[in-house]
Amino acid sequence: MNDPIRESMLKKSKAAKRETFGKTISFLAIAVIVAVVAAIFYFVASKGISTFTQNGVNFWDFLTGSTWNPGSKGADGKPLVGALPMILGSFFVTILAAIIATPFAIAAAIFMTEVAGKKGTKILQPVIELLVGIPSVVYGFIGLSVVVPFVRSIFGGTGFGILAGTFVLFVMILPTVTSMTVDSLRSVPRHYREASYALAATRWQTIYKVILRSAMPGILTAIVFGMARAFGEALAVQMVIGNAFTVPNSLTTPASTLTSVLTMGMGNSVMGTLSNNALWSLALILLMMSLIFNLVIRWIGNKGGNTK
Amino acid sequence: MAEKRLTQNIQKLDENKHEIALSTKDLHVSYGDHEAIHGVDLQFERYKITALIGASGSGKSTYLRALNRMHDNIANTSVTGEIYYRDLDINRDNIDVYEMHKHIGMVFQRPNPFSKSIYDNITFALKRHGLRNKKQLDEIVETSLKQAALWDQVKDDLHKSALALSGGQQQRLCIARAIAMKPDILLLDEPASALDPISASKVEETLMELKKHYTIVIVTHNMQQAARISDRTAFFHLGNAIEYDETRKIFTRPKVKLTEDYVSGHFG
Amino acid sequence: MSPKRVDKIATGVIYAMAVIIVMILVALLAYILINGLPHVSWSFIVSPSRVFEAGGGIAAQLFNSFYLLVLSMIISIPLSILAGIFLSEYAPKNKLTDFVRTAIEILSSLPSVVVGLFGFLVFVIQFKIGFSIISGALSLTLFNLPLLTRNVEESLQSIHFTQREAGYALGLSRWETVTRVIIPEALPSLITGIILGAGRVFGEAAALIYTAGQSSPALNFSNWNPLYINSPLNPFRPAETLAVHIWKINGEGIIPDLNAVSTASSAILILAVLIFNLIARSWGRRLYKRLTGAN
Amino acid sequence: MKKKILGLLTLMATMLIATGCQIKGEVMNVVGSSALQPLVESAGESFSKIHPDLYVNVQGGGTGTGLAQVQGGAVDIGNSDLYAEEKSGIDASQLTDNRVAVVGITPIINPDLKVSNLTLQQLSDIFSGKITNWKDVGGQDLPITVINRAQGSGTRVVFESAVFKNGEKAIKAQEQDSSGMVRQIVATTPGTISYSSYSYINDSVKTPAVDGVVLSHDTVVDNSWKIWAYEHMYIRKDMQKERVHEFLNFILSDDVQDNIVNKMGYIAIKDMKVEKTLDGQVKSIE
Repeated sequence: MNDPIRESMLKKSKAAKRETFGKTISFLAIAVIVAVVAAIFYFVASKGISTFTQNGVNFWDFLTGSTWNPGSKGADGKPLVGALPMILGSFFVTILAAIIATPFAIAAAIFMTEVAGKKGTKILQPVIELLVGIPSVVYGFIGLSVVVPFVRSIFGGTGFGILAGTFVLFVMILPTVTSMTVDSLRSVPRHYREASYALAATRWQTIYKVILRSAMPGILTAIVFGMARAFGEALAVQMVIGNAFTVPNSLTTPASTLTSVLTMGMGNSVMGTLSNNALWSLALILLMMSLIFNLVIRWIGNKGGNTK
Repeated sequence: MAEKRLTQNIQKLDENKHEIALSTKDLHVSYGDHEAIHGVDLQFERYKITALIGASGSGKSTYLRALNRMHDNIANTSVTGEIYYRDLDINRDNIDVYEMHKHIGMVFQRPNPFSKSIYDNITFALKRHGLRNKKQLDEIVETSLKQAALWDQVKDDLHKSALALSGGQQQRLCIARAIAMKPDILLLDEPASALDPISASKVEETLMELKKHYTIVIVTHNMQQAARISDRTAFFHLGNAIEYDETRKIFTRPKVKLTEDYVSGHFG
Repeated sequence: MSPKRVDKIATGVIYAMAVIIVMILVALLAYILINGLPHVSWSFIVSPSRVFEAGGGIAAQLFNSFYLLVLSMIISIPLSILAGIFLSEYAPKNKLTDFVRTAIEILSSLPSVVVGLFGFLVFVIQFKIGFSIISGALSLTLFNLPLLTRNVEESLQSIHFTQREAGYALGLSRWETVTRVIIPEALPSLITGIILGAGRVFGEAAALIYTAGQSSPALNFSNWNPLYINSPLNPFRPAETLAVHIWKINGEGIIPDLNAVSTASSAILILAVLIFNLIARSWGRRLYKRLTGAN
Repeated sequence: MKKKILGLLTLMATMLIATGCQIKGEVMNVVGSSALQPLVESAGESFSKIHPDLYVNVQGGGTGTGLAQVQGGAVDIGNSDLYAEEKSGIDASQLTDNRVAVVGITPIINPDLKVSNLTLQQLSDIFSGKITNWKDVGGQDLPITVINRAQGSGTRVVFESAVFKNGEKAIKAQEQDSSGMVRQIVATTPGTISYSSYSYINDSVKTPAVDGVVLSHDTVVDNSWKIWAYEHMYIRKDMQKERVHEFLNFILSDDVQDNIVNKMGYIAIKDMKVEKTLDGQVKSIE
């Protein structure tokens, strides 16, 4: 008995070949990305670690020291590479910017998806996307000519500092956080809303108890991305934060961030010297810190997901 | 697990008298450590409608989806046992699933037309499978839409988005899409459950019409529907096929107490 | 307080915050445009920049920005779509996949100057490509990939699973279903992601300083043979983009009309992003309509 | 549509390979000090006019980058604000120094300050943090805000070596990595003081006299203005390319020195009446 259908099922079909092809090339693409990520991590890590292995800096001293002057040595003959001021500075601006930006981003996202409907989206969406396209240099200059004098006139001092940095970063990360929050609100299935309204819940109750809750993992991701952007932002912050290597003791005195020191120092130091390695160590810390942020947020997201 | 094997009454069809289109032997489905189907043996006769009934969670849908290996792509799910189609055990790695799907079609509980035009919904897969002839495609679109009793309503809007159709129309489009492939067997997973009564009865009419050319296995939780349209009925309970017989027997003189309770509405 | 009242107050607060955002944004844009537009003229757009005299333009920089954008998008869009498909459709749900996702996310938080230096040491020095558009495009790709990949994965995930089942049940491979059904349906959100990515590329300076360079040869706009060093199309020539130009003249520029050039360049940059945005959106809408039959 | 994209990609790829193989025209790479970049760029443009097949590619990136890359042979010329000997990690013996210009560096203060003269000692006290209020140097009662250039910046090294004669240490202060930024901040922030090379000075900031001397071309050439340094273009000792030597000679030619160097606010090397050695000794030239 010769059954063509039977025979055809025993052969590899065109679709199966296409599937293999698709799987293979998409795997190759992710492999390329993973390889690149690995290369960059390796690159940063190997350079960053050599501060401790080659130049003999104590890792703990590096984290907790408060004097940054890689060119010279301290009284004990050890290089002066204390990264504490920058680590604190980065932490402060990132967290403060995220704290301010999050409610605004969520409000804007709710406005666009739940309250004002299509019209709200039509107004806000293009403006938000446009903002992403403004180069950080331009943000920096506006910060310098608007935000810094503003902070100075209200709080005194020079105006440079964490507060000015926070304001600039707030505006810079707002589009990222907002557009990602919008996406996650949109992905909440419509019947959740319908079910809630059917139970005579008000709009706010629906938003607060149903939509925001089920979109929470997405919103958290949006915040991480915002923080990641804030964390990695260099040029704009560098222009308004003042770049003083002192442990920040107020929001309006000059401080510094990991990125600002990194950007400023790279061109002025020679590859392979301590001053240069120390900068790579800062980059390494930057990586580690974003890893930690990431894990924390993931943990929160998982917890939120379980209790739902 | 305690109730793994319950009293059963499974009709065994005589292969000399009945042409068997599809059958399973000791079919098990597990999600991770949890076994959802505990070994089901059923035979489906050609050009007949077989209904699978049972309470929610009885495993009828899981079983149906195992028949054409829809579980393949789901992580942690394993299907063991044998599924016979054209003398082949299609639950084996050497079977090309994509080719098999051309002959064993499926319609899902929720209408899931592609976000494409009505015309493209029907022709998309055909084109991908190599059919390029425009005239032939047009013909198939017309016949399958007619078979699905949708042609008169959409013939002027073939290039409009399928998502603009009503739920019932979408489901009939999905049926048209499935039969456009000219499959041997059509598996339907509660095709009318998401629809209003009028649309549901239209779908039923469609199925009665289709059985002339197709072997149909349909999961339904609507007993009237099963009684109206099917030739044979299998009753599922907790992952087991409890009773399988001609539909009128199941609904009038069931042999197993559980079946009787179910069809008389004592539970479920 | 009754739920109704809370609802009213909450709606009011949301409106107020949305208005504040719009105000901030409008003020920003107005600030840039009002300061910059008076200095913009046709000759500013089409004439070459000058090193230390007044009256220079931004012709080469503007062209470079677009060329670099196109090149880096040609590299990063296919790569990120493929990678996003893998993560969304094929990746097994296990620790390794999670690890890869985390790694990609962390990469996106690297300051662009680190990516730039990596690009400098790898593309410019190691591969001996030199300061060039292609080095810059590759570096920007590194910088953009994480976000784009993530966006693709999420856009694909937002399309309901039943669409994939439908394709599978019709004997289609997941690959065909994804590339021909899911991606067209996800197009609007994919395009949003691409526009955001393009905006980043357009405005990026730090990653380009060490890769595409901060100066460019005087372009000969009548020679479109990419084999010549002064041809605009030569991807191996160094190229200063508009954002880098703004950064450079503000940092080390000695031209007397620095302020005018800088504000005008910012205004043009914003307008270019706006125009790019509009074009990408309308093109995307048309493509979406064609692919999905939506009206 | 897929095919079109694929075709386009193939075309691009071929184009890239083709171009990679054979670029028409010679390229000379000059990398380093961003302060020196505009000067070399203009000179490069003029040089290319004489040699149309040559393209002088001038990039910034900083003194450290320039020296490291020229030492590693990745570029032809490394621009530097400093002597190679002053930069750690550089083996100066492998490099040939070409001093192409002199740059005068001056303190700059906020224009609202009522101070028009400072002594070197006062500068030293201000930048080391001993004097913290303008009233101590004859100005109004206003705290002093010091803005430094980034650590390792050529301008800062030159300024500090001229001002800190007795091993004083700079106070922890704000730092900025470019002259333009420093100028803008000093122009707009009350009570600020910083320093900048002469080429970046404009009306937005005030330049006080130091020990009664005002910075100008003439005060630098005879060393009556003390804070100045050379701009260097380093090449490797084993540099073979004829064009590179030719280009360096071109920059030192009278034409470039008069018309580009002096016009940009640098001081032509040939105008100098004194010479400063690496260790800061100044002697007059005949």
